[in-house]
Amino acid sequence: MGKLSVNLCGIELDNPIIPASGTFGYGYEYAELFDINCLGTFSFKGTTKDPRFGNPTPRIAECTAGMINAVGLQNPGVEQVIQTELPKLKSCFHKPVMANVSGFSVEDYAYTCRKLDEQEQVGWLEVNISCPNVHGGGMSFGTDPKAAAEVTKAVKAVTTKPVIMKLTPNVTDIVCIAKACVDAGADGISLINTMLGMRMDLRTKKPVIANKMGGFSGPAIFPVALRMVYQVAQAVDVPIIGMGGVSSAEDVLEMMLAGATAVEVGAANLVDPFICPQIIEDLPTVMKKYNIQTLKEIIGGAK
Amino acid sequence: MGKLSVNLCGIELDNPIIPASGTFGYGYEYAELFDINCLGTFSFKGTTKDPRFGNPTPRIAECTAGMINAVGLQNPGVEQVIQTELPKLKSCFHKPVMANVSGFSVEDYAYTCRKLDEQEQVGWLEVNISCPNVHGGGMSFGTDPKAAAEVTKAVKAVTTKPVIMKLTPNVTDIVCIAKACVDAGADGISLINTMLGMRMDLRTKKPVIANKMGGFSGPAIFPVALRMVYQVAQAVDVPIIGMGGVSSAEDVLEMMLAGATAVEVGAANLVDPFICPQIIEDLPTVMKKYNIQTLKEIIGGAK
Amino acid sequence: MKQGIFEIVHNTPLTDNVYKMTLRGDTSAITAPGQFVNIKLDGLYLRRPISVCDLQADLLTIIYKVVGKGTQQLSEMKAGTLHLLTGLGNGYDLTKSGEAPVLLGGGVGVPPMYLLCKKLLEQGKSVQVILGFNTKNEVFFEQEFKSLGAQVTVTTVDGTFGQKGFVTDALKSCTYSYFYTCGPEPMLKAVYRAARTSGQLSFEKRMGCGFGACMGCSCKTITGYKRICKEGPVLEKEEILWES
Amino acid sequence: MKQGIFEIVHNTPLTDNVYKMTLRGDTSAITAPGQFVNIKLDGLYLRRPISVCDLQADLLTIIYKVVGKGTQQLSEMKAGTLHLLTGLGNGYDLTKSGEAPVLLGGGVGVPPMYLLCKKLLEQGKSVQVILGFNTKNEVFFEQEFKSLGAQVTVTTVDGTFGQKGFVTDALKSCTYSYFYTCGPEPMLKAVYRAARTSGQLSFEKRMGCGFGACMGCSCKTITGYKRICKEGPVLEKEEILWES
Repeated sequence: MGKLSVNLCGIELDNPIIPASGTFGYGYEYAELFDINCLGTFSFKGTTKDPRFGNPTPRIAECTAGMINAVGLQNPGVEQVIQTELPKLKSCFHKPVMANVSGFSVEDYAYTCRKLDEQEQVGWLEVNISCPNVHGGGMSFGTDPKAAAEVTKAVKAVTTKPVIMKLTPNVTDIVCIAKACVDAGADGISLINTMLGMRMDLRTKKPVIANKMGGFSGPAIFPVALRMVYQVAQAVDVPIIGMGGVSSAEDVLEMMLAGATAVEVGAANLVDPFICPQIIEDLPTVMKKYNIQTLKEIIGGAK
Repeated sequence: MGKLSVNLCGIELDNPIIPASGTFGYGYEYAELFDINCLGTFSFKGTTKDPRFGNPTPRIAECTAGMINAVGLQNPGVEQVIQTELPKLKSCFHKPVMANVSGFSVEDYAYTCRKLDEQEQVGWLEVNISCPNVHGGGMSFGTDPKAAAEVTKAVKAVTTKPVIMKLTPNVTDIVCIAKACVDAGADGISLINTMLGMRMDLRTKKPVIANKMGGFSGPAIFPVALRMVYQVAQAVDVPIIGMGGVSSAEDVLEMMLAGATAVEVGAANLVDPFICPQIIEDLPTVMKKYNIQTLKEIIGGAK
Repeated sequence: MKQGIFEIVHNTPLTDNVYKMTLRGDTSAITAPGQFVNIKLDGLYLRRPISVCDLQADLLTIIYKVVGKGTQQLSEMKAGTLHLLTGLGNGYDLTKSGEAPVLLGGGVGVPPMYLLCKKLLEQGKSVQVILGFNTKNEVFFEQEFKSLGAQVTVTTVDGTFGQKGFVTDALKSCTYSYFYTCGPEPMLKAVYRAARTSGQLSFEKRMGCGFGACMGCSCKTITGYKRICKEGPVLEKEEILWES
Repeated sequence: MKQGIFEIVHNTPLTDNVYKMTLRGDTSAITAPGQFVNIKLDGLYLRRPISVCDLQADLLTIIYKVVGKGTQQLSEMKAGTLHLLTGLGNGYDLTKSGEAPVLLGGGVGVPPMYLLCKKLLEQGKSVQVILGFNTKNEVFFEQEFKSLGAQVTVTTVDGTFGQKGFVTDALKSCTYSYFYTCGPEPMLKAVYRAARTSGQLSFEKRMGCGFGACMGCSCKTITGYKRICKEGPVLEKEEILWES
């Protein structure tokens, strides 16, 4: 157990650095660049019951210190992921991987999570409840404590591995959503997902993104993410994965002080594919600078 | 009527540029730097019924592309503002000014707005409902449609001038709050106020801000602000003042395309006190670049 | 793909808003014409993808048009270093060219044709090049292609230089074994329709990462979903599905 | 207050982490010792406030300690220009000095004492200066004060240089008409308690704008609420209310 190691829902991680879902594919694009086994783990591309192409393009807009994406959960569907992606991944990643699951109905979530729970490569299920609930007027599951709890219960009922609910920040009261999930049996909470954002194209006088709005991520959202991680950490007793604009070892330490047990790195991977190994390399030096012996000791340290 | 002029709730502005409350004091600090009559108008320091010192220091934290402040509505109270600040302002600003009002009870809001409504220098009342409702468990008025409507009604009942409700972005559904205000008689909506954010000090292992959390503003929040302005513009028929990270003439155009009739500039004033005159000077050139003849014509142009 | 720091050797305008920049660094990851590099610029979050125009040992040449903040900033850099991701995208497949391929480049679609032309000539092919521009003062690189030894036709929409019309007009009077093209989508579509042989087309899309991780630039093809930055930017004529 | 572009003339270390930077530009807004400038740095949102150390015609000297990103970045600038807001804060009031004022500077509180010392000497005052540091390798500017013609005492907490102890220890054996001081808050509090005369103290607080607009650096005083950046940073002994 090194000074970087943390324990995430019963599984020991060599370090708390986890590339976030949607920025790391199913791992092997990055495996061409570096040995991805240096990571704590990673959260693979958001997977749904059926294959999805996602939204029309343009799907990307640049912002100050961040970007907007409206990919729309493009993925080959859970069957393909199990038949093709996971075997490919096995060859380059030898640690438990985090399976990121999205759905458009409670049944979707349960079905996909059950399938992935059966895969021995999978260590955790990260359930993204930011998606619109087609049976709930398209309103996101993650904005309604009842819907969030429902998904949690349904997934817990059909799985054996730790279930981590991934929350959207686009809510009035993040704490009440987090509590609803934990009361419904969630083993962990990860936050924040992207913030709903928009940009206009002054040439066309239209939104840059074909879908008009999209998910805003990058260093710009870090202070909001940190605040929500702190608020949730004060309210629940399960491990928290902090994310939102994390781009440096310093950011990781702030997240952990706020209460995060592990930290996901998202948009930063897209700008610098080597950022995660870099952060892992930088952590000991930065810890030394701030007199931190082990990462475990600082989790939730800022009161 | 120049090509920059817009009409805000019945009052013609030479241009849509309005320094935001809390970043422009009561005007005269800036009047030492430039003729503030070049502005469309400005929204003066948030004023409350009683004098306030505000929060303990540190009140400021730096962020990537933005800052957090937890000033806590420091102001001399409405009586002092009327007796001292407004007369001082009269000597350097000859346009109707926007009176920004905060309160901690519906009665507070009504009292302060009534007093300021009587001042002939005041052109509009901008009512900041992001403050905690002391009779409502400290929850912000602006996060509850009922409370927001209550404040709006109470203020409208005792005033004659246009009432613009300033909304907090820290909500699940900004549209329902905006509608509640408009249904209750609001003459305009201004958004967004700051986002709740936080930073940690790695040296002290504590939050940077004495108050722990504070209001996050700056270019970082622009995409969220633009999205909310767009959403509200699709839903209500009253004029909208767009704000949140605006720092350039291009940002102003994006805000207006999204549906803003006028645009407030906040944090940018604190970094560059000459930014507002600069934007006003840049607008014609940037408009030309994008083939825009008059600003009026592009309001809500992006569908 | 490789990450590397490149030194700016020179950066000079070819027209009012088109610039040519030569960079020195590790170019070993660049394996085919039609690939692109992704450039990090101070103060901008996303990298800027720009296609490879020429390659000589450790010298990389790119040509870009000033269209926004990023390219504006790039055009103002006279010296210093840039962080690049190199060897991105599939690039053109030269093995299918046949003996007399035709290369059609439109506007900023011209640069990738240069390295392609060079490579094909090295293989002893007889290469015909058609370069399309809107008007005379936008024309660039005609001489460079000629000095390579290619047979060059320039078209301008307004007829102020070379042959009046579009690249497809020049294509009519041309016999060729295969085509390679790069340019704005309307031009690609026109070439796709006009071409009498098989060929390869290079597409442009707003990208996130540029190396296949974010799915920002996906498109549908007859052979399945493809990422313009990874399985593209070059697609075979036969697999293309036009969105509109 | 004025906004201006300043050229970096030189930027050299005085100790391991304390730097002296000289800038050339329009210094006309700087009217008193103890005022500060607010510096815009690329990639950082808020400006960095740094007190004025010396002024000669269009030459401005500042001394800063590397404590974070901003000062780190500043320390790495060898040339180029900086955007400054100048003439910020009230500065010291020289009219109250009396004939034999004492100046107490601690650490990075030393620099503003330099211009103050110079001005007081120009007025024919007999100036005593007490400079406090933690240890020998942190000591700077002793000679500079001496060359001005002041009577200088240096104290170090560990006694590795000059007199062992705090500036207040050196103050005991000193006769003075008035005091001026700048340094970390614990030192200011100690001086406040030890001083046998009236005087002025310069405070430091995390600022937003630095020119009185944002109320980020307010404090309570006996004479009312004050903004450290506007009615401060210099406060009179008699008006101070210690928060803790």
